[in-house]
Amino acid sequence: MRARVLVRLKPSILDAQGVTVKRALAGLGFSEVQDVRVGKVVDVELDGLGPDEARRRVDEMCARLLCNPVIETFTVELLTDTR
Amino acid sequence: MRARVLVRLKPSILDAQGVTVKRALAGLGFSEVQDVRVGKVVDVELDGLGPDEARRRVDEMCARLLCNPVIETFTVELLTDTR
Amino acid sequence: MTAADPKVTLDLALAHGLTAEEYDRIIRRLGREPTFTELGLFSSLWSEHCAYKHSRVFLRGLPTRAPQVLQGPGENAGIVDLGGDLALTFKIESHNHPSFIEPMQGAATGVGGILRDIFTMGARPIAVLDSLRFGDPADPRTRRLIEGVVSGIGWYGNCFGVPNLGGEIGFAPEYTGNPLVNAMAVGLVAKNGIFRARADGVGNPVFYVGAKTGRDGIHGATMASATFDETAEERRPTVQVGDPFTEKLLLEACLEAMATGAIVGIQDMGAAGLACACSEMPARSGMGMEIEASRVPQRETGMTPYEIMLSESQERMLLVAARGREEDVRRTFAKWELDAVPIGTVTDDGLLRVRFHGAVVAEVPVKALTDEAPVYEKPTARPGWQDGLEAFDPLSLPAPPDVSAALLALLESPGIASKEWVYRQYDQQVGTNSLVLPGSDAGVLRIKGTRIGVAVTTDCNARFVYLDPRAGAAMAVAEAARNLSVSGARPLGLTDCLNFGSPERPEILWQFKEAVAGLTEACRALEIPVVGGNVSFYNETLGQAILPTPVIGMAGILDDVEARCTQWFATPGDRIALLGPDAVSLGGSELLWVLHRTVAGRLAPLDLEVERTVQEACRAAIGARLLASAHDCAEGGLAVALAEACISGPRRLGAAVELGSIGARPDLALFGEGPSRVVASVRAEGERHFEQLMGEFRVPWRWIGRVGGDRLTIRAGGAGRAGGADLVELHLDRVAIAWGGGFERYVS
Amino acid sequence: MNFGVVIFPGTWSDCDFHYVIGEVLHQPVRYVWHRDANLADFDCLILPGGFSYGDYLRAGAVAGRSPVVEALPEFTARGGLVLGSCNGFQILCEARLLPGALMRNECLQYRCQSTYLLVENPETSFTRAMRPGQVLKMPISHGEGKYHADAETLRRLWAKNQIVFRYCTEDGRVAKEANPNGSLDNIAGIINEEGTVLGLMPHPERAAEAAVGGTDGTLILHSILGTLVEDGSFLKR
Ligand SMILES: Nc1ncnc2c1ncn2[C@@H]1O[C@H](COP(=O)(O)OP(=O)(O)O)[C@@H](O)[C@H]1O
Ligand SMILES: [Mg+2]
Repeated sequence: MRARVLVRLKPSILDAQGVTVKRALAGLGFSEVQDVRVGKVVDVELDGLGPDEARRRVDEMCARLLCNPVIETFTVELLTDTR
Repeated sequence: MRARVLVRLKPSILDAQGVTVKRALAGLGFSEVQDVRVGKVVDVELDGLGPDEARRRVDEMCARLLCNPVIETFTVELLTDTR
Repeated sequence: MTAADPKVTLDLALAHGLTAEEYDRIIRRLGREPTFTELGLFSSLWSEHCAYKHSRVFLRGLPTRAPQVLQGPGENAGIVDLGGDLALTFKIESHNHPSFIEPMQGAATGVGGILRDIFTMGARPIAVLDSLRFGDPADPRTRRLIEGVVSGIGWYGNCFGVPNLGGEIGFAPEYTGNPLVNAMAVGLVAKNGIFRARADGVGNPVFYVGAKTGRDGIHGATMASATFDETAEERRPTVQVGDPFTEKLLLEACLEAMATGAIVGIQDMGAAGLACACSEMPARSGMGMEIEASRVPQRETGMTPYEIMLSESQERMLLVAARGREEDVRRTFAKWELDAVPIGTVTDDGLLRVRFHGAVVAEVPVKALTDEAPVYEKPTARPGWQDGLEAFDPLSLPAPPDVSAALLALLESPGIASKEWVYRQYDQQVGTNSLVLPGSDAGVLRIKGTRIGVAVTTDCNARFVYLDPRAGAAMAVAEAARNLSVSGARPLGLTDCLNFGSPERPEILWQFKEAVAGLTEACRALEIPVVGGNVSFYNETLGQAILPTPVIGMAGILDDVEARCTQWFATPGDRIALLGPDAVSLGGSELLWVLHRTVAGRLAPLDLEVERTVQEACRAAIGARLLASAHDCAEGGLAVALAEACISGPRRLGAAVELGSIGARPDLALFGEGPSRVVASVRAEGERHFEQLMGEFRVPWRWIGRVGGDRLTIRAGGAGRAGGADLVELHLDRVAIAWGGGFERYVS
Repeated sequence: MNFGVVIFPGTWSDCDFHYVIGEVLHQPVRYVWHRDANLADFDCLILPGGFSYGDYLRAGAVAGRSPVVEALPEFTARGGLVLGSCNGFQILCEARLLPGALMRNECLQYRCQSTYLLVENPETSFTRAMRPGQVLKMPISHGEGKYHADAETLRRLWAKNQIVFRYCTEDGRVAKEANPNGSLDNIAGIINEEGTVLGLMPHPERAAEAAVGGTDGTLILHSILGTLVEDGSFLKR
């Protein structure tokens, strides 16, 4: 089982990196870009858990370590392993 | 139109961050975690492009700026805007 | 042999970068065809990078001995005596090719590699320096390279926890496709706590410690020895990435393990990884080594012994422990959460035997891989272009009509302008020993618990070396020593990083040979031993070689660190003296480059005896606390040195300078460059003593002005006399804007 | 009076603090390993600068969950003082022992430079040796020092006088050009509501001797000493 955790800055927080990337893209001619936000993707490989349990555990990981709720939000997507 | 770009280290490249996070999770009792890889998510908001054109442009952004092909790979997901 | 190994043929050997003769030599030495793993071992260890095939014959004459030298070239780093029970170890190394392919990681791993060289000696790193060369910073591609390289150097050193004490960053079109990234590290070691990269003691266990092995940089060593061409793109995946956090743990664990007495010898795994460490360590002690490659901690699955031996994964060490002390090693590394795995033993048969799940996959005499590597003396030829360069007379060009404007143009040229944008991204203070931070001629550190200090610098004016490799290289040594001397330090030794084009071209090899000769002459005359170094050949892209760039890293001692000096004026009213000869030249000068985009002409003569006395006099004056500032006159000549002395310090102070009669060409007098010159400001109460001291040393010198005011004025033709003219009159605000923004405007 | 200097994997200002406390101020000081949760011997703990766990994921994130940090609430409840500098400040925020978060510098680059700090609250156990409005000179060295808190938190910080240091110009003006990292309201250091935990991005240990960076940093350590020695209220043990 694999979980994909997306950790992003809260919308209310200025994303300096996103601003810089947007500016750089504009400089390269990508003027259609309206906004850029840069966050993190954490791919977590889990062993021996059913989907419900896995989601519960990953949520807990986010709460305890992966996400700082002062500045960030997270979403979890479970991907059933297809290897 | 919004594109979600996931930029990850190539599988063969050492992910020191992932290794550290995995060990930290284990220390917090998440022993079911087999592997952790940390990458970037870049959310790009685009204006006035159809899906094919948008994908082509975002691929180009990745090739030119968002992804460092020496050590990273990327995937692009297009999300039709639902705001 | 493992099942999947390709058959070893001549073609495969050629594809590994070996020549047909070298392949033949391997077969004769072994009396059989090598196995695939053995071919990998030979191709790595016989690469230019590891074997110094083309340079070794020329380096033999370098002076490496002096009473203070505790360890010369041949170990991971050289060591000089600091007196008492302390010693200083330092080394410089290039990471040019990896940094071009992946600037941030390439530069970062360059710092990582040189730090490991230092702490394998038993030393704690106390400083790093970085010497960089790029193409035109106005080119956006160059700009990205600069940003990547600087962020990589900063990231690695900052995270590891070592202060950056200086360096250089220079620009010339020749570096556009082949930038230079040279990193130097300096460490402090107790004389009775020095470790060496030797595998002693039959039966002693061999431990692998540190990060796990992946397929990183396999054949990095051969890559570093190949010219860039279009296929460089395809070779990209071989670049390795760094993990400064693991390196920091490795440092602490190694020093702690060393202190237990359990360690016999230690070597880092850099270029050519295990292959290199497992052959060099026993070669140094006349022993052999047997290892089981499958025991090596691996990050990836399905790795072959070939890959395991050649991997250049970072942050790893090979160490030989004392038999019976295995538990001490394991415990120490476990505390720092690092792998420490016994992978083999020291043997006395002189062979490197590699097993993989029991089966022997390589069995080679270690000497065949190391001492018996091929050595070439390839032909050299003075390049045809030298005559034209020497024949050029810079004075055939018109003098700039406005000398003040020319000075401003020089100050804002990226080569001279402030490099604060670079070093403010580097931690300069961790360790709380940094007394003089980057921004003066040399960085100065105190050594806690003693009165002494250590000064460090890197220098090379590659334009000079290009115009006259012998004199230019000697001048690089002289300049580095001068930068230490004006800081109050006596040079103890140097490490060199010789960056050149392809040695297979006779013209390049001539540059190399001449440069080494110049280096040797200067080291002899100034009595500075070479304690280590690095050769980086094949710095070319599509046939365009870099300027020959023998970077000199030098370390010196201040017997009393309270008697140190910085380059900026400190007190209004101090008199300004110019030490050194008057002979200067516009050949190869910054002015010629900035105004005319020309690199040509003859250099001012270097008299090493004069150089030596100027430096001695300077150190004596600083030791007697007579000087408030001392600054080397380098690029841009006297006028630039004066301007820098006015504005580079914590407090801006002007100067009124009177040069007397200067002849027909003010540009030559103000911007001409030449060795052995120092601008010093003398404390009011020390003037008499200073005059007397200069007389004793018989140094050419004269008073040229006074510190004070809010502008820099330079007059010629005698004070107050009719015909005396203000050549330069600039408010310091203007000077500071030009110098402060000249480089930064190109980078973000 | 016993100081403890905490070492996490990747900490590097530990030796510098140890040196300043032991050799410059001549106070008893020992190192504390991050796995150690027994803090009974100490009166003041220092969380020094560095890149604990490489600053991977977020600066201070992993260290913020270590045994020694989890033992801090009990330690301060007994009267102990905690000073976090640089990475130590980041760790304290990550552990929620201080409100807010430290984000990447607005310039997106590491910054090592000298800064000036305006003393906003000279009444704390860490600042009582300072004058109100005093300007201190102290270096910074970090890539993630931009302080952030939501509006409500910020309001409370101001209301309760928890903002202790702000970046300012040499003459004490709190101005944008004096802000090296884009911190909200130029915040350089804050204290918890109880007054037992102080975090700041600058490095007091690098400003403890005239030869290296001046001596303003010692004012913090002298304040702590004063609090612990003269004011018996902190000597409950
Ligand atoms: N890449 C760099 N890294 C660190 N410090 C640098 C770098 N480049 C320049 N500096 C510092 O900037 C100052 C000016 O550099 P430079 O003009 O090369 O001086 P010098 O000629 O005295 O060696 C020196 O203190 C030098 O150490
Ligand atoms: Mg100089």
